[in-house]
Amino acid sequence: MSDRFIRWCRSAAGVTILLSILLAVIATIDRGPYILVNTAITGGMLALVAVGLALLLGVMNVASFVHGEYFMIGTLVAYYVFTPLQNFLNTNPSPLLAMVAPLIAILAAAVAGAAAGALTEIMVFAPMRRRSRENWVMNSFLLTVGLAVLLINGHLLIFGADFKGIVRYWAGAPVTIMDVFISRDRLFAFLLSIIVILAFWVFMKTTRTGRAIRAVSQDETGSLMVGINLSAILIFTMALGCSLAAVAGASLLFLYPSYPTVGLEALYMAWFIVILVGLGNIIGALTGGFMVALLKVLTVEYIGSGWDFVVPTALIILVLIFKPSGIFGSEVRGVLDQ
Amino acid sequence: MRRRFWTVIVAGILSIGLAAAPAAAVDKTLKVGVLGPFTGPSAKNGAEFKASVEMAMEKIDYKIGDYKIELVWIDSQSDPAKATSAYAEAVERMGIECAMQNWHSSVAVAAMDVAAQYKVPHWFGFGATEVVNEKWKADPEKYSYWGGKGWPIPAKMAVGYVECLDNAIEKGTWKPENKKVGIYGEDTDWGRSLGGALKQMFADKGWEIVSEDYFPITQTDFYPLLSKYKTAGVSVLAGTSTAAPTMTAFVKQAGEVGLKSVIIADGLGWMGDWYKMAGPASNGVLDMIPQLTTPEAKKWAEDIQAKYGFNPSPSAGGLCYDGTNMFIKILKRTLEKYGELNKENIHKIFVEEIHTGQLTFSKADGALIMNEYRYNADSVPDPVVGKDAYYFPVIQYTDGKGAIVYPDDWKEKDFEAKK
Amino acid sequence: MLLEVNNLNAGYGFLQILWDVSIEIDVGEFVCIVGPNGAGKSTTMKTIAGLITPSSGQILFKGEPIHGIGGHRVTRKGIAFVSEEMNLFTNMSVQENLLMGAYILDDKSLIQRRMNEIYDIFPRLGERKSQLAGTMSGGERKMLAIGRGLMSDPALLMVDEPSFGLAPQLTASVFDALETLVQGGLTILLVEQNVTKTLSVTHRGYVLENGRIGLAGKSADLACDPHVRKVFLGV
Amino acid sequence: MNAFDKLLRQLNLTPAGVLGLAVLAVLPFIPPFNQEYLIRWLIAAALIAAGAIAFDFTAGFINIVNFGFYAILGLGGYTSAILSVNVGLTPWIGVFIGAAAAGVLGFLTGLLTLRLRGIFAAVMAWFVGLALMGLATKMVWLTRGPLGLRTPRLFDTASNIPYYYLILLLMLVTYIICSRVVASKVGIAFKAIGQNMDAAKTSGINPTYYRIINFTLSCTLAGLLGGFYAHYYGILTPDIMHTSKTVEVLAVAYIGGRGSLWGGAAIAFPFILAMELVRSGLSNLPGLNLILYGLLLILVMIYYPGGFAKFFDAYIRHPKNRALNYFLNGASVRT
Repeated sequence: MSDRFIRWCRSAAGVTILLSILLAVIATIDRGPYILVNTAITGGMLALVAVGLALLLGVMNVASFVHGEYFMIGTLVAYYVFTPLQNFLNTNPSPLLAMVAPLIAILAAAVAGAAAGALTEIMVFAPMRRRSRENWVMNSFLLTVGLAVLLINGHLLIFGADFKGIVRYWAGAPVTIMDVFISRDRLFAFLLSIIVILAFWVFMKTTRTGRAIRAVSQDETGSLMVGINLSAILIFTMALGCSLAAVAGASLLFLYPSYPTVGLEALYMAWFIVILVGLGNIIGALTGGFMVALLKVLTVEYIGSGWDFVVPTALIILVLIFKPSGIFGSEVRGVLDQ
Repeated sequence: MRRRFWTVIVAGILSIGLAAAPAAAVDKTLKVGVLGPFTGPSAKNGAEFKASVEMAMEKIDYKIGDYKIELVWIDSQSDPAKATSAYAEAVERMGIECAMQNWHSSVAVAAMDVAAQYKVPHWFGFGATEVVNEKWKADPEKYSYWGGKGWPIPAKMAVGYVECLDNAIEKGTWKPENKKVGIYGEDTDWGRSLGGALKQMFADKGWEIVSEDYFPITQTDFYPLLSKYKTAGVSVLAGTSTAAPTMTAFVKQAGEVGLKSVIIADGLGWMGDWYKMAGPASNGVLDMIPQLTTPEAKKWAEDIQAKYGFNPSPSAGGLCYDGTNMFIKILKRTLEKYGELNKENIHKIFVEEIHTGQLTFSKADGALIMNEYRYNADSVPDPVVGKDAYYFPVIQYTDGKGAIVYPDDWKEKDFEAKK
Repeated sequence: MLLEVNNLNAGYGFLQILWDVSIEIDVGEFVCIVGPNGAGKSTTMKTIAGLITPSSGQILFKGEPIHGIGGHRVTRKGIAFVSEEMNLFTNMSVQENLLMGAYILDDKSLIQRRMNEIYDIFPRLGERKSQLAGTMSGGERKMLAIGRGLMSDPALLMVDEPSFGLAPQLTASVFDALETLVQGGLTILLVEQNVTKTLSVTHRGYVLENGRIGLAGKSADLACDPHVRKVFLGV
Repeated sequence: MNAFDKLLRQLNLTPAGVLGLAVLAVLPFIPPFNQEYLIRWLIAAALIAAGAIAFDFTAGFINIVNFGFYAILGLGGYTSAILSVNVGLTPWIGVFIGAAAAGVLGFLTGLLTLRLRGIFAAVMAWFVGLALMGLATKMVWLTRGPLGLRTPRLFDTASNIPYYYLILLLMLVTYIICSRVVASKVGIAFKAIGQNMDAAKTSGINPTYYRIINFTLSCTLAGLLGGFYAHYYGILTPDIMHTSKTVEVLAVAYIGGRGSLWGGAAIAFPFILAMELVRSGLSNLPGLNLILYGLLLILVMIYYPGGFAKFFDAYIRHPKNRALNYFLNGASVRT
C-alpha cells in the first residue's frame, strides 16, 4: 500500500495533484479561505462539463467542438421552463412549488440535452459512421465544428441575441462557510455537480449499461462480440454526455444567462481540462476540473483578471511539452493513433 | 450529372450577378443608412437602435418635404472589418446619401474612413472613446463627415461619480472607512477608456487606487475577483461593462460575497431589461444614466414596449431616438436652405450650422433625454457637456428604479451607503 | 445442421476476399478451417460473427438466416467468437471481462455458475480475478478471451488462431481445454496455423485457399492428403 | 510540349486555372463587379482563398488542423502594424518581417506539437492561438488591446482595385509555393506522414523535420496574408485572432476539398460572394449565412468528405473531348 502510494506520488498525476494541493494551502494561508471555497465551487461546475466531453472522446472517439452548445441548450431550456413557473409563483405563492421549480427546470434541461444528444448521434454521427470510418477522428471533429456554427446561429435566428437570464433559483440569504458568503444557487450547483458526478460514477462502475459503455470505449469489436448493441450504446452515451453538459448549463443559469455563444467558455474550459489530464480519461477530468479551477482562482488573485485565460493556457502548453498525452496518460487509443 | 452541375454553377453566377446589380434610383427618395450591431455580441443594442429609429421615422411617416425616406440597415456585426465592407456596400449598391448611429468605438474608427472616402455625412455615431476623437482631430476637414458623436468621451462624463461621492462625504451622509477604490471594467476600448478616466479622477481627489482589473466581455464569474476586493477592503468599486450578463453578474455576485463597498456600475441600466437579471442585489448601486422624466419620454418607452416587446433603455434606445429626431431636423433644415437633399448639402449643414452651434436640438424640439444636443467648434466631434446640454445625472437604484442623487439641484433623493 | 454457410462472398470495401465459400457444421462437431496466410480464414469467421456484412450468400444458424443482422445479434443467437486479436477490455479486471462475456444473459445465478465453470477450466483466471486484462501475459489473455466467449453459454464457439504467439506448452494447454469443451458437448469451429496439431484433434476440416474452399473432409483424411501435405506440411 | 505548357507545368497550373485567374483579373471592370463594394467582397474572398490554400497545405497534407491559423495570421499583421506605427517602418517591409515572425511562431508551434498526433496537435495549436489572442488583448501598451491599432494603408488611394490585384498576386504566390513544395519529394513525405505516421517512420521519413517545415511555411504565408489584412482594413483588433475566423477558412478549405490546394481557392469566390449576398439580402434573418456555412460543412463531412475537388476529379476532370481534356489538365498530365 505505502509502496503504491509512493509510486503514485512520483507519477505525473501524483506530482501535479500534490503540487496543486500545496499551492492551494499556501494561497489559503496567504490570502484566506475564500480561495479554497471558490476553487471547490468552480471546480465542481467545470468537472461536470469536462466529464461529458471526456465521455464522448473515450467512447465515441469524437473530439467534440460542439459540447458547449449542449450547455447552451441547457441554459435555454431551463430559462423557458423556469421563467413561466416563476411568473406563476409571483401571483400564486407556494413554498412547495418554489422549492421544486428549479429542480423541474434542471430536469427539463437534462431531458432536452439527452434528446439533443441522441438526435445528434442518430442524424449526424451515425450516417457518417455508416458511410466511412476512414479518418474518423478528424472528420467527426470537423463535423462538430459545423454543428457548433449551426447551433449558435440557430439560437440567434430563433431566440434572438438578447440575454435570457434569471435573478436566482432559490430565495434566501447566502450561506456562510469559513467566513465566505456563498449564494444558495451556487451552493446548490456545487452539490448538484457532486451528486451528479457520484451518480455517474456509480452508474459506470456497477450497472450493466455502464460497464457496456466502458467496454465500448476500450474495444468496439470486442463489445460487438459479447453482444452489446453498439449503435444503442453510442446513442445512449451521446445522450448521457450531452445531458451532463445541459445539466451544468441549467444549474448555472443564474450565473450564465442564455445567449447564443454562452457555451464557448464552457467548451474552452472543458477542453483545457481534458487535454491537461489526457483525452478520454474520466477520473482525470474530475480531478482536472478542480485543478483548472484552482489555476483560474490563483491567476485572478495574484496576476489579475483577464489573465485567467492566458496563464492557464501557457501552463497547459508547458505540461503538454513534457507529457504529450496529459498528466494522467490517456485511455483512448484511437484518438492518439490518428 | 455533369450537365446539371454546370447548370447549377451558371445559374449561381447569374443570380449573383443579378442580385448584385445596382438598384435603380427613384426620384425624390433619400436613402439613409443606419449603422448598428444588429447581429453579434451586442445585437441587443442593435435591436434597440432599430426600434428607436423606426419609431422616429414613423412619426414623420418616412417623409421630409417631398422626399421619401428609405432606411438601409448596415450591420456592423461588432467587427470593424465587416462593418466597413457593409458600409461601403450600402453606399455603392443601396445608394445611401447619408447615414447615422453606430455603437462601438472600433467600428467608428474604421467607418469614419469610409464616410470620408465616399463623402457620406454620418450623424450621431456612438463609440465614445478618445481614439475616435484623436483620429477626428488629426484631420478635422476630412472627418467632418463624421458629423457629431452621440456620446462624448467618458472622461467628460464620469467625473460626476467622484463629485457625487465627495459631496456625500463632505455633507457627512457617508462615512467610508477608508478612501480605497478598486477599478474594474470589461476589457474593451470602452471599459479601458472609462476605467482609465475613473482612475485618474479618483487619484486626483486623493483616493488610493487599490487595483485595476479588466476582464473579458464574456466573463460572468466574478467570485474570485470580488473576494479579492473584499479582502482588500475597498470602499468603492468603480467600473463598467456594456454586456448585460457581465454587468448584472458582477452586481449580483458582489451582493452574494457580502461586499459592503459602494458599487459604481456604469452601464448597468443600459439594457432595458437589466433588473430581470440583477435583482435586488442592485439596490444602492450607482449608475450614470439619463432618466425618462417627461411624460413624452415615458410614453415613448411604453410604445416601444407595446410594439417591440422589450423595455427600452434611455441611454441606448433613448439617445438613438433623440439622435434620429435631430437628424430629421437637420434634413428638414437642409431641404429648407438648399432645396435638395443630397450628400453635399447635408454635409454643408454639418459644417455651417452644427459645428458652429447654430443648429441644436432641445427639449423644445422634442428631445426626450437631454436638455439640448449642441455642438461647437471646441467640442466637436463631441457634443457640449453641461447640465443645460448633454449631461448624465448620477443615479442610485432601489428595486430596479433609479433616483437621481447628483447633481444636487436635480436630485430626487440623497445618496445612501449600504448598511 | 447447426450452421450452414452457402456460397458466401465477402470482403472489405472493393476488395473481395471470400469467393463462394460454403461450410456446414453439425451439433457437437469440432471443425477446423486451415489454409495459408491471407486465404480468408479470419474473414470467414468475422463474416459468420456478423462483423463483416457479406455481399452475397447465406449464413443459416439453426435454420435461421443471420447474415447482415449485426454482430451483437449474432452473439445473442448463440455464436461466440474469439478473435485472433482477442479484443479484450484491457482496462477491466478478469472478472469484469467475464461479466461482459455474459452481457446477453439476465439470470444472475446462471452467470455465477458459468463463471465458476470457467475458473475450473482455466484455474489461472481464478487466481487473477481482479487483475487488469491489459497487464496479463499472452497465454493468460488467450484463456480469458476463450473464457469470455464461453460466458454467453453459446451453441457454437469460433476460435481464431488460439496458438498465435504462444509458447508450445501453452498451446498444448489451450488445445486441451478446447477438447474438453467438445467432450462436454460444445460445437467448435477452429481456425489455426498449426495444421498438424489441428488436424489431429478436430473431427472435420475445410481447406481454404485464395478465398475458396479447396478441399473438405474428415481431418484424418485431410492429414493424409498429398496436396495438404505438400502445401502446409512441406512434405 | 510548347513553352506555354512548360511554364504552366512549372507553376502547377492548368489552362482552366489560367482562365479562372484571367477572369478574376478582369472582373473588377465587368459590371456589376466594377462597384467598390463588390471589389471589397472579392478581396475578402481572395483573402479567404489564399488562407484556404495555406491552411490546406497543413490540414490536407500532414493531416493536422491548425486551429490557431488566424491567430498566427494575426501575429503577422500585428508585427507589421506595430513596426509601422511605433518605428515608422514602411508597411512594404513590415509585412515581410511580420511573415517572418509568424514563421518563427509556426516553427515553434511545429516543435510544440511534434510529439502530439492528430487531434492533440490541433487542440494544441488552438491553445497557442488562444494564448496569442489573450496576449494581444492584454498587452495594451503594445497592441492597444481591444481599442484597436490603427495602421497605415499600403496604397494611398480610396480605390480598392490595387488591393485586389495585390491579394490576387498573393493568392497566386501562395498557391505556386505550396503546390511546388507538394509536388516535390517533400510533398510525398508530407502525405506519408499525414496518412500513417508509423509507416512513414519505418520507411525512414523523419516526421519531426517535415512537420516543422510544413508548419513554418504555412505560418509564414499566413503571416504575409496577415500583413495584407492589417494594411488593407486600416485597423487591427484582437478579434482577428478569434477561432471563428479560423473556422471560416477551415470551412472553405474542406468544402473545397482537402489535399487539393486549389479546391478551397476555387470555391472561395462563389461561396463568399453568395454568403455576403445572403447576409446583406436577408438582413432581417441575422446569422442565416452562418447557418448555411455550418450546414454545408456538415453535409460535406458526412456525404462527401473529399469536397469539391474530389467531385471534380471524379466527374469532370477526365472528359472524352481532347481539347476539353487539355483545358482541364494541361499537357503535363496524361490520361
